[in-house]
Amino acid sequence: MNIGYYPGCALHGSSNDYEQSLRACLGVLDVQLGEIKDWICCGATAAHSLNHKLSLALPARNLAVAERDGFKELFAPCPLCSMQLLKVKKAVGDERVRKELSEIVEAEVRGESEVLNLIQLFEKVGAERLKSAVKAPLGSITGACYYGCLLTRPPDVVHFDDFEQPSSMEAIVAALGAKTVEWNYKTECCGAGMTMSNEDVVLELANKILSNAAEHGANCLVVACPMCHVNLDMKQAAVERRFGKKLGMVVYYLSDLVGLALGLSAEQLGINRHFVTQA
Amino acid sequence: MSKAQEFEPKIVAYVCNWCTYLGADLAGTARLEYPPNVRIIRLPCTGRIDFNLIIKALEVGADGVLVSGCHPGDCHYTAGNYHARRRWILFRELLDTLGVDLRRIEFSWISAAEGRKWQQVVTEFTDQTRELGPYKELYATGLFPDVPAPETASPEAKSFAAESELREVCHKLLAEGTVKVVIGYGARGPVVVTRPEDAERLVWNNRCFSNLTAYLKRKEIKALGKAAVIVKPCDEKSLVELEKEAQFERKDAHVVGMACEGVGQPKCAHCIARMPRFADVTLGVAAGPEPQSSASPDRFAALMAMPPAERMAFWTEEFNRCVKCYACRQVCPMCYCERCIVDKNRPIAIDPAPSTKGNFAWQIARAFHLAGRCVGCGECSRACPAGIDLALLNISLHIAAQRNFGYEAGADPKAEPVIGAYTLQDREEFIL
Amino acid sequence: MSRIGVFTCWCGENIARTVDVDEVAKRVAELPGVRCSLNYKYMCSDPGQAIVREKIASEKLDGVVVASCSPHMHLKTFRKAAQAAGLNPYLVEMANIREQCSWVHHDRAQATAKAIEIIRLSVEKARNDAALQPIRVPVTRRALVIGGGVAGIQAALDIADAGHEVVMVEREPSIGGKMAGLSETFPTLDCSQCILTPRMVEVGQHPRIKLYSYSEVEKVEGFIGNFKITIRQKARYVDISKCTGCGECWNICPLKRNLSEFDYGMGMRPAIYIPFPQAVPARPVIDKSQCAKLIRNGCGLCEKKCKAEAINFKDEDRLVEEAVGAVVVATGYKLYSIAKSQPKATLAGYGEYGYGKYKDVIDSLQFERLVSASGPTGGVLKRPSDGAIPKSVVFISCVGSRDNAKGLPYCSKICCMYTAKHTMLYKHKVHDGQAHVFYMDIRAGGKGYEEFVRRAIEQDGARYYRGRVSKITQEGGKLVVRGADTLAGMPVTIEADMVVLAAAMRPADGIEELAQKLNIGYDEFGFLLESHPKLRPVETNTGGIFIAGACHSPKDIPEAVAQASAAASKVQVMLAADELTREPEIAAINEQTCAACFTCVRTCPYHAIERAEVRTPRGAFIKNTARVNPGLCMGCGTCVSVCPSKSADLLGFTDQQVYAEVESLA
Amino acid sequence: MSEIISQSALRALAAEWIAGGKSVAGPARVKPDLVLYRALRSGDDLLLEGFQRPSNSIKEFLFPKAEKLYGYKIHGNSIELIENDSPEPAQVIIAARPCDAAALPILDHVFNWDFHDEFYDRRRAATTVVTLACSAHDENCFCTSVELDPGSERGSDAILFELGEGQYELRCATEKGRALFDGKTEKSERTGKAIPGPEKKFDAQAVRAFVTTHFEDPFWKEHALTCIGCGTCAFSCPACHCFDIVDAGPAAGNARVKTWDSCQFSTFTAHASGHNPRPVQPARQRQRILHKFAIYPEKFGEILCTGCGNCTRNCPVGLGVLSVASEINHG
Repeated sequence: MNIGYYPGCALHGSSNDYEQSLRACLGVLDVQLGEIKDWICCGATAAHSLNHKLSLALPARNLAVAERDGFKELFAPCPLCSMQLLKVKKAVGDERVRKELSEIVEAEVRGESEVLNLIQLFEKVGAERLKSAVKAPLGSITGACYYGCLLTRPPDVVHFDDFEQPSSMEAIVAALGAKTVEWNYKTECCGAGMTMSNEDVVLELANKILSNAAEHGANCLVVACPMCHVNLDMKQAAVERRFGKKLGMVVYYLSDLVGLALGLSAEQLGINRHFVTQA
Repeated sequence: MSKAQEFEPKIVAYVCNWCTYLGADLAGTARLEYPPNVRIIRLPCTGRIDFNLIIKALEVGADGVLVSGCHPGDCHYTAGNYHARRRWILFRELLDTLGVDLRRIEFSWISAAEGRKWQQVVTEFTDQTRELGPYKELYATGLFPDVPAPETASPEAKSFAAESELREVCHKLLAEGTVKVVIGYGARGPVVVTRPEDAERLVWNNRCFSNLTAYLKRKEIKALGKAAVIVKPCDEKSLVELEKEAQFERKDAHVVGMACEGVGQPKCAHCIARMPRFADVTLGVAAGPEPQSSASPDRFAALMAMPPAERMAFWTEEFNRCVKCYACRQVCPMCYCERCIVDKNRPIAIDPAPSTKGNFAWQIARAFHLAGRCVGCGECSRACPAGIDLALLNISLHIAAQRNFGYEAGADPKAEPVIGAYTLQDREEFIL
Repeated sequence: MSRIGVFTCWCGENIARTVDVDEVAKRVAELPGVRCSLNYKYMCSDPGQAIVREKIASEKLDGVVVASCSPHMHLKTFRKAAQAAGLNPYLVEMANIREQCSWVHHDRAQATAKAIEIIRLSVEKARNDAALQPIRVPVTRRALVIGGGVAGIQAALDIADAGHEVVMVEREPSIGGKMAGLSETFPTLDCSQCILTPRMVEVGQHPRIKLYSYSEVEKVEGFIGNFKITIRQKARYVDISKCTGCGECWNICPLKRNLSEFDYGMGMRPAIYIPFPQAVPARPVIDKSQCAKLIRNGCGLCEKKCKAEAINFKDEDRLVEEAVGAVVVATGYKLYSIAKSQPKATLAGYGEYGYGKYKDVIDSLQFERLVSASGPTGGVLKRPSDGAIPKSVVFISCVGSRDNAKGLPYCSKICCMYTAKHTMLYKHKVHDGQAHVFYMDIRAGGKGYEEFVRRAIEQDGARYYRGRVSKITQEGGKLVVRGADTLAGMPVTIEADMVVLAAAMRPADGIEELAQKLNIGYDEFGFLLESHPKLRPVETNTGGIFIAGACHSPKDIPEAVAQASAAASKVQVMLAADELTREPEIAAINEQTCAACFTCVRTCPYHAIERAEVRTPRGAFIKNTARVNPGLCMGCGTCVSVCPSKSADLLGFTDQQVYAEVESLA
Repeated sequence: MSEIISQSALRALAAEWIAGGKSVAGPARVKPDLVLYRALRSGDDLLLEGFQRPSNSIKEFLFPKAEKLYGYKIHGNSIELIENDSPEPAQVIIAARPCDAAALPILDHVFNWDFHDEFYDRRRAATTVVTLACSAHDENCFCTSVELDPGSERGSDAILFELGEGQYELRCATEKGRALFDGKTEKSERTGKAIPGPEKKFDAQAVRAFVTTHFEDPFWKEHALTCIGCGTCAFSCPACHCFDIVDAGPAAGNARVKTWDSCQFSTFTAHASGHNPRPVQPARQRQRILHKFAIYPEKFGEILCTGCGNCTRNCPVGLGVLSVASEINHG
């Protein structure tokens, strides 16, 4: 399976551990990631609040490039990126907009290729296939699947799962032989947008999420978003300090768990580079 | 633009009483301003809006006609608007063939709740019409565009082999009293034979042009008793439609079908019928096998290739020659009304005088009344002493019925006629 | 030459402001056939009508044009006036120079010119008007009431008490509808069943009411005064003529753990059951999806046990026909289903409330059952999850209502009131409990309503928060309700034991299909359309069919009952005589010129045109023709357009009239 | 001594007349197989050879297919009539067939015997008819059977005889004709003459005798059964002159209009009561022959037919005077 790959800024920067994990486990599942040529920033965080057209044009170019290179599917591991791409797909439903964007980015934006987030990618691989590929079932793991804000929202753009009570990640984790918990903060905001600007809020939110997961008996969190990972993993120590509690909640990328189940090592998957690791 | 300043278009709006009229009322209640050019004529339902009314509006000098009613599904009378929609589809095709500027006639669905849409539609339509200017092109003459005239060969009579067999069969039919009368072809044209010995007068040759089924409707023929009618495969189709319209019952006539050997008429060029399908008896051998598909005639293509204004000029020239002799109507097997719409003088729907307007109105009515019914026997064109190729109009509607509703007159006795039926899927992309 | 009188109305300033009514009157006086032309401040007023009547007499007018407002407004008014003056009402036309002229233009000159043309057009029509006589149609003096809720019951009893036979069709095994399931009613807090069940019994025993329970309307034919209704009696596997309602069967039935529809899943019932003790008829029905006998030919205990031998496992649906003259539709409502996936895309659901996920998040009707003395808990409020008494309950209003994003735009009207009621009922049952209410606005218009809400807040201490709830989660044993108090301007988090969602009101299932059978209109939400929102609120656009209750719009009990009585009185008017008169503006066919192609027969939406023959007085056949059934024709005129020989015409909108109108624009 | 004129000169002359404000009508080719008399737009429009005869007749230039008698306006309760007394422009009909020209005297009678049709007379006075003698005849021609011939000057103001090489001999029959050609011709020795007419195809007197004595004869029913009841024969006939008077409503400008009518129409004699004295087609066919060979001759002493054969040529079903008359003659 050869799939278009749009890493976005995070995976080549702060979250390169995520990319490492992806490439490792997808390698085993022989999913080739064809990184699209000279991709640009998707404009997720800032563009839409400054200039609507720009916020469409940036992802539109990436989509156009992917389609030019003939990718039927385009995988964006960061939900912000995938949401941006899906925003374009929605927008180009209007032929006039499609033409205009195509002119701006000087390439035909067709908006036909399918945009995949991490969960959808594994759904494409298929639960059955995963099951059969599992070498080391994750019996010891009880995960709280955390979707965060953008995997399922805005619903009329991403059309993914039930945006209030999602369950798709659980299905995959279950396929790996791990347990999952029903908890309350699956789709709450982790405060990523304020990581730099207002730590207090971030810590407050992160605390709620981590604690609730723990209360529901999870021994780790599973995420599919680099931002979430930053806030829940990197900031976890600060949370513990601020609220004077010990959490020690490992935060896995979904791909980490898949990798582990396929028998890869924490090192191969870059899990050792997380801040919170198994005690 | 200067034209816009001096010219104020006259707009006639035919609207239904329950949706659009109330929508217009709502626009009033909500004080939504729009140009004062429109004159509303209230009818109960779009179903009541007859195409003659649209023509009449143009005749009285409307520069634009707006027709509006309830959205599909909203009809106060459940289906009036569906029937209307279907007629509009066909009518627009006819107008287009005539070269009428379709921007002059707008159709829309406006509900009782859509005061704002009424305001918008009227405003835009008025502005557009103002831009287009006075409808001068209508009935315009002076240009003399050419449409290839059909080849109307009237060759030397050459008898076909089946002639003698035909005479025998008809002799027998009369002699044995199976029928009282035979409607057939004679040396000069159609003949009606009542005595067995006169069967000798019957001919079967390349000059047997007429569609004899047209005689079945005539009182004085009916009065003679059961008739045998001689039909070519093309003529036979009219029997199918006549039966659907309760004008003809198989038991009333003995159909003698003749395998077609061609009569060198324009219609033959694009006719695929070679063998009769429903005849009681079939005689002769067809010249050549049945072609698979019928091409629409080149002269129609040539007509439609012209810009609308030229088409309009062409038809004006043609219709100016019309003397209202009604040969087109009288030869037509499908024109069987005892009182034709042109003969109705209260009200006068169609100016009975052979004036340009009157001739347009007449030919439009004739063609449209044949929409989805005309079987393409081409007699109207052949009979016209002014050499007007009237069949072109029928061809346009024949094609329209096929393209839009998959209906081909005379092909399938079971198929539901086009007028008087509808489907929810009928197209309406042209309706605002 | 005709003698038309034109009466131009100022409508106070409404017309006169933009239209120069004096100029109009002057110019119109010169129009062909106009005998007199004058204007007046308010033509529709008594003095105004008096002028019309006087002129008709003094000028011997043979036609009247009133240039004022929309005919939908006052045509009837002036037709009556004309009739009073001895002029056939159908010789009156209106020129709409208000809605379609003075109100939509500001340029006085243009508006005046247009007004004159509009009037000329109407004058031309009037000149070609023909005197028409109303059509008389025989009436079957019986009525059909569809739906046995409080509205249907009220309508049925009113009509029956007035002396007419009533056929009532109820889809459920028992009549009573939603009201039968309510605990107490606002604003009086009297017991719902206590006031309803006597009425139900009345229906059951009324000599003139024929009740078809567990039945549905299958087919509707005919027209006003003469409907033929086909009713489907669903197989209930119990012969109610034999059954005594003793109860042996449902007591012995071993399959007792089926969710009770009547309790909205809050309670259980056997496979053979009566929905609730006071059911009318008090006869059971077998749920064939549950009964062991019907599924796999097992059990059969009830049959053995039934002394009346009323059990009939061979039972099948039966179709019966009833002839009626009028129909009252009272099919009521259902609740907006809050579960995630909605049938209609616009209804995105409220997953954030965790309805269906958290057992203790329930809707308002379920709550009614939980606090109802006749409910599954015998009136003790126990929460569904563990049966514990909830000490803190959150009520959320406008769930689905007034929510363009994912619900319905309209206000369900009764939720504010029953939510206040709920807080009281709760408080009265759980004295140490605390009720919290999240609301958008409190809409308490109604006799004693506002006071009622105040009581809930002030006496029973319900806490009201003006704001929405963003999320409900479960933490520990608690439902954590996070919302906003927009008045205090801060987020609120409440740990509750139970949450009650005031879900929006929607028309009952199958309303569209029924409306189509009856050929009546409904809006985008499925609520049935009245003929006029103010002046004909219980009529539909189809003659002889009336509406009552929540099938028309969200309503509380008093309103539903009032509307039911209104519908009933309309029906009584209709059934008061053996025949009724119909508008004569219908199609007519000139049988002499009809070519008998019968295109009109194929076209008529009402099957009101039939094939017929013209014969001599002696009966000799002359010709075939199409013929209109004046009882069925609704006057759409579609036949006119398809008639090639123009033998079909529409009285009131004849070709003669319409051509005159168009040609007046030449 | 004769005077001749060439085709080119003739065309030039036509052009000159047109330029001079005269309306000029003559044969023109409308379609490959259709020649009609019609208003010429130029001298070159004029068609002089290569066809038997136009399918219409010249009567429409004196007795138009639709003629406004007067217009009307309605004010309040009174009606104002607007007379139509516009002067007729001078008009030349060129290259008319003798069988067309010969019909004019017939029309003159009808429109002037009891009532003078000012509209017709005005046109007639303004019209000059230049006839072109026939140089051929076809199976439908029968002028010789109705006391005419291909060279007849009846109704013509001038007549042209073909000389070949595009030359014509001109003979002026009236002052009007003379006025047109003064100084436009050349002197010559050559004289032309029409071709001999077609052999007599029926005996008009016998036909007259038959129709006056066989009113109820089954013959009518038999032969007329195939008549479809259109107006082609009457409308293309140079001599048929029946008209109807119709009101053209506001759409057509509020006018009372005189239009051609045909005795073959089922509505021709239909009464308001619904009664129709000629209820079936045979009666109508009989009427046409009766009128042409008996009624009109009784009144005006000549046959109401010039033998042009148009009715038969144009009839969609091969009827027309020739067919009927010869059937009467030879059974």
